[in-house]
Amino acid sequence: MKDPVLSIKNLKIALPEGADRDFAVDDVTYDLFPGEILCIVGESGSGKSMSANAAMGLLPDLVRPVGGEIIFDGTDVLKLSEAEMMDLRGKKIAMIFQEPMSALNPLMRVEDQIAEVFEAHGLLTPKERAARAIELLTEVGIPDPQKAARAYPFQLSGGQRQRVMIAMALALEPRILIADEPTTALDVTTQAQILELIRNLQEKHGMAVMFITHDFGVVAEIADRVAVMQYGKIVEAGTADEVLDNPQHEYTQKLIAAIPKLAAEETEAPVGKTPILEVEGLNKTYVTGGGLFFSKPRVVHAVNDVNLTLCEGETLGIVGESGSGKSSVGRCLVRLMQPDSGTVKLAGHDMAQLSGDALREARKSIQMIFQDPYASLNPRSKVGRIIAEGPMAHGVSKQEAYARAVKLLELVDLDALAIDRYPHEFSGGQRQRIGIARALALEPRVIIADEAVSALDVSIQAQVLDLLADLKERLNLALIFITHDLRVAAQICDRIAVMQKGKVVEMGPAHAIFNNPQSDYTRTLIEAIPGREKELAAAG
Amino acid sequence: MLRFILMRLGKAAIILIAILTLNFFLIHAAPGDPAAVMAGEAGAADAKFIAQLREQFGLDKPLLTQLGIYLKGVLQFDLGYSYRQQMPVADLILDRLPATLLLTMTAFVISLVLGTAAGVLASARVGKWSDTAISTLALLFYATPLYWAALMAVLLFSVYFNWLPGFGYETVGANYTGFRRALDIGQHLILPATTLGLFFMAVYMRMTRASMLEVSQLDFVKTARAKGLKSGIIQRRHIFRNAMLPVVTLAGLQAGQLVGGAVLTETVFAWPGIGRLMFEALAQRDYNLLLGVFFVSAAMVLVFNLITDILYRFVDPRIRVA
Amino acid sequence: MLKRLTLLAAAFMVTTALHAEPVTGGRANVVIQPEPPSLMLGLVQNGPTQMVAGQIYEGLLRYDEKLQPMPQLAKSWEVSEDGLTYTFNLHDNVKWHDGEPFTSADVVFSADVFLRETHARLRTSLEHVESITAPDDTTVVFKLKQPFGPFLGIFEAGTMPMVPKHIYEGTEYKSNPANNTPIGTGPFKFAEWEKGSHILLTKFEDYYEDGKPYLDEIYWHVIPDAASRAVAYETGVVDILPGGSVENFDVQRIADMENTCITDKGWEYFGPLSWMWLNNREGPTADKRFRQAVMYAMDRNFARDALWNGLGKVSTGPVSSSTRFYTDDVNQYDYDPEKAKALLEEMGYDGETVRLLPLPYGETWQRWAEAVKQNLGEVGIDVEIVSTDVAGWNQKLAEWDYDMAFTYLYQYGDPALGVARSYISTNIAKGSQWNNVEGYENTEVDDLFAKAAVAVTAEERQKLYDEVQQKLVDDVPVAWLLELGFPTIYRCNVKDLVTTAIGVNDGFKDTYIEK
Amino acid sequence: MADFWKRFSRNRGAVIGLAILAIVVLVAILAPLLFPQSPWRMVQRPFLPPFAMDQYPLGTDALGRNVISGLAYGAQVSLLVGLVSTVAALLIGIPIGALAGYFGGWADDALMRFTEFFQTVPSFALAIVLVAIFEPSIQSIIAAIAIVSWPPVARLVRGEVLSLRSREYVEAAILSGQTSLTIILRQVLPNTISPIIVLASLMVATAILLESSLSFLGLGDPNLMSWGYMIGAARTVIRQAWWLSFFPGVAILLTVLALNLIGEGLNDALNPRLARRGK
Repeated sequence: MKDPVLSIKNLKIALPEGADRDFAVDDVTYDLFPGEILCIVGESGSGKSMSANAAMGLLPDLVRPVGGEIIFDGTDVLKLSEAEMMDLRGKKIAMIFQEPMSALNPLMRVEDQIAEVFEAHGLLTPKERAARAIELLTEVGIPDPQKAARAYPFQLSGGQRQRVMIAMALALEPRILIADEPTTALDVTTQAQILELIRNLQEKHGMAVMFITHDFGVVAEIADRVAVMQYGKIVEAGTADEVLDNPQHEYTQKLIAAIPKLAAEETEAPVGKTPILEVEGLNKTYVTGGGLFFSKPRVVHAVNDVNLTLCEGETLGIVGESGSGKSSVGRCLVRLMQPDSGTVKLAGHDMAQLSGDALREARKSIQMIFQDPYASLNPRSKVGRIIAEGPMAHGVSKQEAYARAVKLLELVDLDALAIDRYPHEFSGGQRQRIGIARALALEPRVIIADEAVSALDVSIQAQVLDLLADLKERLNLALIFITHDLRVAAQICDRIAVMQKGKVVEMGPAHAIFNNPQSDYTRTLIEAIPGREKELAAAG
Repeated sequence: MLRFILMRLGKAAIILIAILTLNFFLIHAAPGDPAAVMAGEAGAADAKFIAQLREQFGLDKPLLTQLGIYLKGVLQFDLGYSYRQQMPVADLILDRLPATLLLTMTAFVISLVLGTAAGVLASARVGKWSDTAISTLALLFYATPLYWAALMAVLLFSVYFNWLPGFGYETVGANYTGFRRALDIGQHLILPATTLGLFFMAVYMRMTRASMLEVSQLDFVKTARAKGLKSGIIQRRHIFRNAMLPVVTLAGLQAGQLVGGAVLTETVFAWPGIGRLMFEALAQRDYNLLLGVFFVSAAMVLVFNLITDILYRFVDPRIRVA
Repeated sequence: MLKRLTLLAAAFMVTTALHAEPVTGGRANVVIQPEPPSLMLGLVQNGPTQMVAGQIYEGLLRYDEKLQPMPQLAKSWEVSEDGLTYTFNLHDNVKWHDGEPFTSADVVFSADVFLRETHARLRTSLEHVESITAPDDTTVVFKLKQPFGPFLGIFEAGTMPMVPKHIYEGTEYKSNPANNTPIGTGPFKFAEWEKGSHILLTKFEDYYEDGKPYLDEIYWHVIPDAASRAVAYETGVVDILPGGSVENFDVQRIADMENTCITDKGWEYFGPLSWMWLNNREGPTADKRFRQAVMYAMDRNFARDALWNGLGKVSTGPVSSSTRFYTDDVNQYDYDPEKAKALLEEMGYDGETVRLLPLPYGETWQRWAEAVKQNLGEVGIDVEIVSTDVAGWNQKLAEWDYDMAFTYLYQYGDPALGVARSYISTNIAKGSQWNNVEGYENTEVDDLFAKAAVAVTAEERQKLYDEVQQKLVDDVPVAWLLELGFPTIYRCNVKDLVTTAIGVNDGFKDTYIEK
Repeated sequence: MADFWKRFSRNRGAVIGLAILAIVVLVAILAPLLFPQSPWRMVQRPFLPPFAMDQYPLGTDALGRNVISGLAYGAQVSLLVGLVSTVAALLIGIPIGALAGYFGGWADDALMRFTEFFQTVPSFALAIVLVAIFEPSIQSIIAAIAIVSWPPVARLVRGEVLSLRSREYVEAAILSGQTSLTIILRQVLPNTISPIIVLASLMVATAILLESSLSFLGLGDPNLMSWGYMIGAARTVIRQAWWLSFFPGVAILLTVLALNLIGEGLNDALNPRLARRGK
């Protein structure tokens, strides 16, 4: 075995006072070898990106290393002066970040930002820098590199921006590339492309890559070796195959088990069941710009002639990438958004054109669960009131509404005492349960879950999905489940509608969609699911 | 770009007319009219004399007719005639405008340059004594009544030390010309411009400091550091430019408001500007003149807003292209 | 036949010549405050306009400090014995600033045509005039309908300025562009006016009095701020501060400076008298006892000392002591709060709030209102100060919307010109603040004023005016305050600055600066 | 609440500010007890310098009135005008901002044009015109200050409401059948309260400055002793009596400073996320 290019030994990083624990990283030791991709994997708050940031000398202000060492090139980088660190950064160790939106300076052209890397290390003439920038952009596979070089970041898509970041990182042929959740903010197809790019570049340049992620699917796609972190400690490390196929630590096992499996079960077709919700010819266009002073408006067809049917007791998944219009459909159904045309028949009555009291009444039967567990509960209301407000608005007495709230809390496995507490006293998963309780308070027949588990860590996600499935069964609900995550869709949905650019490109039973996709787009989507190949291989 | 400017000018014209209309009604709601004031000044007057003046000034017509006549004039770039001062309003304003612009623009530049410089300095030394000193000074400037600062400055620098002239636009009767005159005006300018600039200097300082610190937490700064850039370059190229965006917005607002807001300074320093003119016109119900001053100062606001927007488009590519 | 009274004025030339030989040349730096709206004295007669334009335009006469007429454009004049015909003989070598000759036709045009239209105050006096004629180029004859005692008092520049007929005849006076470059016959001509900064007048070389004026130019500094004006004097930027230029609080300090002279002369013609209008129509002020109580409650000596720097005099009644036919043989209202309280008790004053309108002319007046409010408060009168600007103040007075209101008025040398107007009941009319604003009605007083105006001899007039003063002081239609002293402050080497009853308003003709 | 105090008191400046303000408030309340005589009463010779007589530690003014008594009564006026005009500005600004932000569309357009319009009129000049026209009195001053200072409130509230209205809990409230009014009052506005409080504390400071500026120009309520009036009245005699303008100026400076410090403290305490960023 070769000598490690980076060696982290007994690293301890202290958090500022008042944090939930004393050390972000507690006695962590691992090596990074040349030419390998090491994945550091963990849930949010596990401290997975701290050691990498420490190696770059880029820790947040109040967070500082208090013990151990990080050996690079035979020296402890923790002991380097700022000037020496500057020489190291970008030249020997480069880094890319999670948010391609904010990681580029919005006011500078792409080529200037790339050229800066050479400038920082006093290399090349300005002209050569510009030429190199084009070469790099070409290498990372940006279409029309000349044009991209002249562009400002906001003119590029998320994937392109991440490619620009990679180009910058590659500029000086660093020995180590640190990738801190580089694909988390990207759509699944884009993610697949970026992962492939990183893999290819790593092979071509023989770099060592430290890849930080929370997603085991991604790990399966890219990792040579894996280190799993929990609460600032490495609980398990090994080759990708060892860890994924045969996890030793209980926590790793739990995490892997929580990943929704791709194999959708074959369910009975909803024949004979009565449709509860019928959507026909739904259209919605956005007009942006314009207004009082006659600027030219821009029209986006967010929902383009969508037809759906939802039967009692059924779960319909709507999947698609960002901008596909899947959320717009959901919002049109509950009339948080006014559709331009089309009918939304709820138990036979069209509610697309209702307004005022009639709409309020109709909405009782169709409720929604939201994505963000932090933004979906009013921080200034107690949980009891949050749940009871709906019934009270429909004339239920306060006493009765609160009594029902207590019952609902129990239904979602929360303590009844919760009614007197504020949302901020609960964790993300608990908050999502409160959100579910609120949706149930009006005794709806249809629930629309809009990315309801996307913001949750994978272990919590599994619990919430179980709860939803359970409630659906017990209360005979029909569920529309909107998600970008095909694994989740596969696990929970009976039928799936795939959306692209406002249109439903394919709809059918879940197993049929996964096993025998009819449209090219669906196929691309499914193939892009990280870890799919490995899973298929494992399945046999 | 041209289309954008034209559109903004059209919008500005509508706002201007609205402002004129509002002020027209406001000023006519006030007790007394210029005829009575002028009759009063003549030392004696009878009702017939006043009626004669009113007829002459067109004040006997219905209010809406008067408004119509006035606005029609304005649309033809005629701001009317000041009967009180026996001069066309435009001439009166143009007489005074240069002094006001000189004062306010100097104050503006002083406050912007010193304020942002101090803000950058403070942000670079967060928590150190120089940051504390600058921040404290900014707080003091922020809380000091402008006119009081002006008075104290006169007392100290003009009366006590006798370093700088304490009033006026230039040495009266000295009849300097050329460079000597510019120097003289410059000396007269120092105290009023500085005191007028104090408050906004504080605002810029605080805003720049906060904005610099905020931007320095953003991801792209981390990217820049990861490239191995020197912190000086990061400060200048990455943080400062982005941090200036809100400052530019504020500066545009301030520059516009300064013209109408210099009344106090002009009062204390006997500066022959628009602010004084407005105050006098108001007390004498010199309707056309007052409306004219409002027209000009509101136009200033709109012009500076437009300049800001254009500048902003220049600085921020997101707005330029979108 | 007419017996001619000829008043030759050569004697006055002698008095001014008593000083050392005048020095020719130099510039007078004078403060002007506020900036005049216009310099066309025929159209605008407010204080600042008259002060500057009084050097540009001239009247037929000037007046000495005893209010005796002196020659100006008229070198001599005669009055017929019946007091109905006034004949003026003009200088024959007078030129307008544009070189045109000045003739009797200009006088007739000015008095009979131009000023009758534009000059509200003069117009009233001219109602006594039957005809104005010009028998030849240097003679003008005014014929009156009936005798009018003060008639010889209306010929100074501010009251009857001579305007050039060749420029104004047949034009729209107010919008004549020549208004911006005034043309007069005075010792100085208009040179330059930078608004907000200064007005420059230069010597008129063709002036008809040989050797005059002595100064090369007068530079009027517009400094719209009292404190700054004081600084301007201290730093030597200006040499002359006409009355009212600096706040009264500053007068003493400046007067104490080296080479600084101060005089309160030069206001005799105006005889500025301050008082509070008391609304005689309604409220507590309708009660004579209340008005008397106000007189007793006010510490006018304190006001004079604290606010007017000890200058001026506590007024005894409606006529200023410098005005003709003044008498002090009237009831005296000394500061006596107890007496005031007693009067208030007698009338049964119930503490009703009275509104007090200060004069919006600056700090001194504001302070004065505050002091009066405090004085009245101490005898139990509840005063609320209503503050307003010049226009609002005019309006409120003209509409009688006040209880008490500060003011000061000029007397123009004669009770018939400047006093009667405020007390006679025929002068009660809304819409003006220059008439009987207080609403005082007393037929006896009306009669006395009417008789006194047309009485031919001075003795006769004195008797009638004594009587009317006594009656008015008893009734207190308004609360007289002070005869105001507006001190002119100047460098002592500026000589002969104040030589007439209107002081600097027409004084620069004689002024010279000693080196 | 305890948490609030902890965070507030961590800002040393804020605590100092609170102490200064407490003194000012106390003096204002106790003024009639400390100085039973009217501040307008002429008690000594004019222009008595400070520290010359124990009874009149800050001297007397041009009419021989007790300066320190004037300062005490002036505190009442400053605080009253500051508070009431701010409340009035909030009462105008919050509904306009809330309606514009919540309903969007043409209502937003119209209301924001209206707001923009008021921001385009030079505000101090407008205040002067308003006070002059309605004649200086405490009511007209408060009204004028409120009229020129509500636009920032409206913009702030609109911005907050705009971001809150797309918050998921607001959408949940819509789905649960609550009326717009209920949603605005119960879901949206309570969550804008922190920035509003911070802004309000700064507005009180600005209002005090505005009132003093108006009084300085002679547009104060002539029956109330205020700090700006004292400075304005002293301006012409500044050379012989510096103390007449000096002390009231210091009083304004300290009060406004105190309010600003408190505003910062409130910001730290109420918006901890923002505060941390600024540190």
